[in-house]
Amino acid sequence: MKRLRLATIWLDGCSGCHMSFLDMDELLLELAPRLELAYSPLVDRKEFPEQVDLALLEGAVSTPEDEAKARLVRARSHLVVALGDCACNGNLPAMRNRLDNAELLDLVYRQQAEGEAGPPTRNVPPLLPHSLPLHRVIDVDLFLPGCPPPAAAIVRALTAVLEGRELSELPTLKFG
Amino acid sequence: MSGGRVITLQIDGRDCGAREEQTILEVARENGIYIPTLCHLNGLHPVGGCRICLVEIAGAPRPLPACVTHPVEGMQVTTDNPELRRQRRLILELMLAEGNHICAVCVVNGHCELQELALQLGVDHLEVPALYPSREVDASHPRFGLDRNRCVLCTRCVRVCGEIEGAHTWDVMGRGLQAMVISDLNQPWGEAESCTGCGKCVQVCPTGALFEKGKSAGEMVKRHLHLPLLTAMRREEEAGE
Amino acid sequence: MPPAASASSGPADTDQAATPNIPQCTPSNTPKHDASDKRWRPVEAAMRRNGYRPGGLIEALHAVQRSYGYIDDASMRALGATMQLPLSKIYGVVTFYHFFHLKPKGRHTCVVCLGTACYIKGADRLLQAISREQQMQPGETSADGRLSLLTARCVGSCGQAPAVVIDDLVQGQAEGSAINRQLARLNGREEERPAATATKGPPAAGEART
Amino acid sequence: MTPEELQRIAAEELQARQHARHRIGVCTASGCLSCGSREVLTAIKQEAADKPEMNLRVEGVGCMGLCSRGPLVWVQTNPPPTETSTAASADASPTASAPNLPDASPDDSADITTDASSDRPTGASARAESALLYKQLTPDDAPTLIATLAAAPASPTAAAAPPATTAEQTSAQDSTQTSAQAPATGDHPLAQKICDPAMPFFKRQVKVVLDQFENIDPERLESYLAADGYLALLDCLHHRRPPEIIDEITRSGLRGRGGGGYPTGLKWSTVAKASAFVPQAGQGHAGSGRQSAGEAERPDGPRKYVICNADEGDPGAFMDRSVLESAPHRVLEGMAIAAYAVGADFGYIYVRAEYPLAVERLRKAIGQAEKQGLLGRNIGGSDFNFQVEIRLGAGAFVCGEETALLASIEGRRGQPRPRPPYPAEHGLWGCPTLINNVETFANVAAIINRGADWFASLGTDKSKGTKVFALAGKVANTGLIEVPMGISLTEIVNEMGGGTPDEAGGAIKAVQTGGPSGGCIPAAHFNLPVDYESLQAEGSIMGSGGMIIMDDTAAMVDVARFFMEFCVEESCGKCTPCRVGTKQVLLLLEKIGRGEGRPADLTQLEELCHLLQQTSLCGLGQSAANPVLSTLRFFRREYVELLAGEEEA
Repeated sequence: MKRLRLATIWLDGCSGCHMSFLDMDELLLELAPRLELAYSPLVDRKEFPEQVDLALLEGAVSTPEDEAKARLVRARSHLVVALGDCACNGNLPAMRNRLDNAELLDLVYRQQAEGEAGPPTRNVPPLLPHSLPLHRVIDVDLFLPGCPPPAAAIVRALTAVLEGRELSELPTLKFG
Repeated sequence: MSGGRVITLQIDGRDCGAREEQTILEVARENGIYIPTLCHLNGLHPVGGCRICLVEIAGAPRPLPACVTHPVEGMQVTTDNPELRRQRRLILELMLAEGNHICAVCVVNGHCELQELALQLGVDHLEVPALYPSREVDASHPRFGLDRNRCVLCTRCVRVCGEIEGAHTWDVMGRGLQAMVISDLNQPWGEAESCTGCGKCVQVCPTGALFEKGKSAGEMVKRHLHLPLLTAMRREEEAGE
Repeated sequence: MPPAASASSGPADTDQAATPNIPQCTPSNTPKHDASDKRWRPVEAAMRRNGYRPGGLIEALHAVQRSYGYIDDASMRALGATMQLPLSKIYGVVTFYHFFHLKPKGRHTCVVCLGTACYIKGADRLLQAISREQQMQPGETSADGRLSLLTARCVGSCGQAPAVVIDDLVQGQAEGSAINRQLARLNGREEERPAATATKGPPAAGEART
Repeated sequence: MTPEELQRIAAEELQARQHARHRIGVCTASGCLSCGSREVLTAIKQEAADKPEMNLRVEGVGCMGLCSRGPLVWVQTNPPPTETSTAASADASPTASAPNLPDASPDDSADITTDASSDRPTGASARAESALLYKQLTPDDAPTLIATLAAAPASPTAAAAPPATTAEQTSAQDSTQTSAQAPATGDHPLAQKICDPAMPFFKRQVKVVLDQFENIDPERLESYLAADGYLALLDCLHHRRPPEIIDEITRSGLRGRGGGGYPTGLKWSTVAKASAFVPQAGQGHAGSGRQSAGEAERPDGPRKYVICNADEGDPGAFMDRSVLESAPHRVLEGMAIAAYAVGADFGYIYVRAEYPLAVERLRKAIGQAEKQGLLGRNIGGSDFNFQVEIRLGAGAFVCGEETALLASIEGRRGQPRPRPPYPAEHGLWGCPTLINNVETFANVAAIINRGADWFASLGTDKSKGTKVFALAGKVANTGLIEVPMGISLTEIVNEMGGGTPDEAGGAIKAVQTGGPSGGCIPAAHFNLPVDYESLQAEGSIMGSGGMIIMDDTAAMVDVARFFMEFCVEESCGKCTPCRVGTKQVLLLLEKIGRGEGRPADLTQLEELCHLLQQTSLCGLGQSAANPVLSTLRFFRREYVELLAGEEEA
């Protein structure tokens, strides 16, 4: 059997969804032979592969860098899964959306910061006006909300893809 | 209130008996037929505002809210079909898009009617863009708090405060998207002289908009099963006067 | 997409959110709410006409606004006490209707109609021209409390579109520079007669005086 | 007031008019007031006072319709008193030129020369020889105007006449009028300001609601009485039983003029059949726990109510305002007849506070009618009591919706409630309540006076009678018109409206009817007959009667955006689809308008529109999508052209 080429991507999130992925515990061992982890923050690969079967994206889209990455992943992936609340509805990163960026940076790096450091300017991408859920930027095939989504739900989704079942038949998951 | 004319109607193809002063929602529940609701709460006057409990009635040009529609002899009610499900879903999405509903950091995470409805109706993302309002949080009350960003304007708090507690501390100000729940003259809740501090509003709030202080995410459990009893007692008292 | 709150507009918002440039109550126009204040009498009369029943609330609010130009907390408390109405309910009613104001308006009002007919005939550009010249956003009152620039959803003078209502007087087929000149004249007149007091009549009301 | 007294006052009024050598009427409705008719009236009155020997009678009168040419002033020269009878009979024919008029209403001609008079049963031969309509008069014109009258020879035929072109047009249509208008008028000092009475704007009108407005001084009861005022009410009270009246209204085919088009007779009979009810104290105040027991809203027994909905909120509509400002008594009379028919004894008129002049005139009219025993207790010597109060709106469009209107009268937030129960059975404070629009009530007296058959002979099969429309926007003649139902849009817009105004010159693209609840009808569909069903079939609605004409500079996506913005601001916020859905639709329209839309956005736009229609609580939300759906239907290309390129790969 051909192994499923899987990628996991970490955008503006806390990596909690990746932790939940690892939380599959011994099930990981069962799935491992059927999967090929082609790209992930968990493995040492710098470039996104030309083609993967399934991409799990964690996090909201908050910077132009996130946006470009999401588009690249979409272009090179057969199926894209929004993994977790941040990718599905913006979640915590989107809580900044009620402020505009100048206000936000001032609040965080001046008003609430020690000293008068001001916002960092080097080696950080600028912010998009809003932190967006993934589907506002690219097409998404499956949403797995949850903060984080339970490991069992990730297993269920992976199994469904491996078995070629309809993703729409998967049970809905709860936000939060 | 009891003893109205008895009529028969069909709900989802099942024959049901009902008294004419009952609502379709009540009849459906008596017969074990589930209709999702949000602004409705047993023991409070229904308002038909949230539109989640819409059902189809044969011959009606558009779906009607089950919580305020009364049965008519021979009425044929459909409580569930793909179209209704689609409409309810979209309405819920509108509601979720209107506020800032971040379940992960909400005190009622796991005990929230809105969250539960999203699960039931299959909402796992929003097709419409979120509006990200910037609404004031009122933490002036010593025991309770109000985060208007989580409010869905169901007006349960307004009703329980007016109808049962009799204080009428809460009402809705403004209109449209600017509508929001206020206490007294839009004062901080802690300064509202009419508030008795009974906390019924907190208990009936379906979301984390009204909460008890000192609870962290996931700790706040709402208790409102006693409401119908309060209503009945109140009615009895009034009748006895 | 900008946050909803900052994207919204309309006269009511400015009442409900804190608006800069609104003059504070001065001792001379702070309402009193008993028989000692002549201006309260029409309010009392409006309540009495309706048997002090809750049904007379809106009538009473109209009377308050006619007397004082706006509706303040003290008035709402007085109405609540007399008509046995909860405060939140009164506040809810006042803020539901765009005609009622919670803050004093300027001594003069300039209402630009944004109805359909006026819109088709360029009311938005007209409003811009006035807003630019007067250096005020719609809904604002000038810092000196002289002028309020307001908008209306239709003053019913569609046959004369675009329409502008200056101090209750409708100007049909209005044109930006002429309106601005007229507003300048208003200010000029006021300077000649510094004693001029608040305009009579509902501030945002809109038809010809008879 | 007894019928005899009424007739006596009417006769006196007519006589007084006739005794004047010249009558001058100056429009005092808002349209003309906003361009200075008050000053014109004052100037003319001053001139008249300076020249008492001329025996001039100067009156402020109601709306004459052609608001874009205001201030409008008509001048009529009376024949010498002895010739009255012959003059009246000789003048009976000119109206034959009016288009397709039913026999029963010869004086409904829109021709101002004939409209300014009446041959009613009580008309006492006040028919004018000729009347001239002046437009855009200024106070400076007053001396000239009076001078032309002074210079006129004794014979009224030479009083004045329209410019030559007019005379030609008129003579081609109607030879009997040529004698009155033939004299060379090139030297008439105000020739440029004389309106052509033959212009289709006037000629095509059939007036029932607006009938005699130019003859009625809105502030004088006598003036309305002289126009057969309150005749119908007294007739009903003394000679007809309520079921007969309801039957008359039902047979007339009158339908609600507020936009819904519900059969008026049916509504009346529902209220008539409902049992009166003791107003509920707690009703609607259920939330108010402080309400003391026994505090009834109206403690004096079971009631029914009649409510006149004058909360004309559609931007672009000003028919009701004009009716109230021109003939407030006509509305009061209609309400009183309705109250008698359904068994109500109390009425409210819910008027926009933005219409202070209408309110003032209504207030005055109620006072006059009460004083004369036409309202109040024992009306017209009968045992019928009917009291009317004014309730001011406060700037909420949604209060035009009847349950929201009721909430507002009850002193609450103007939020609609689900129907049923309908107000006819469970209305104000729980009592059966009849709610009709201003124009609906204004039709009632005419139906009683002239019969259901006459009314039913006007209009189309399903839409009887006439409809008042407010023409506004990019059209030469803006103002008020009243036309028989079934007239085509092209007749209204291109002929009566006179096409695009001179300064613009662009082609007319569409007409918007029904305001924020209506739709845009493209010029290609202008052969559409204007009636309830036809407009609905085209995705618009009759609405209350606003017609905004748009030329080819109008961008339809922007027009849809404009109306949606209106709905967002006017949504009461009670139900989710309207509160949030309208905003989401607006965001999509703005996005498309900025050129950032995607094809998927059009799909979502339509889906949200259908959600609004299907699931909103009240008419505001249910119809809020109409402007979008109708522009999508007829001008989809404009949406598609604005879409951004295809999805990026």
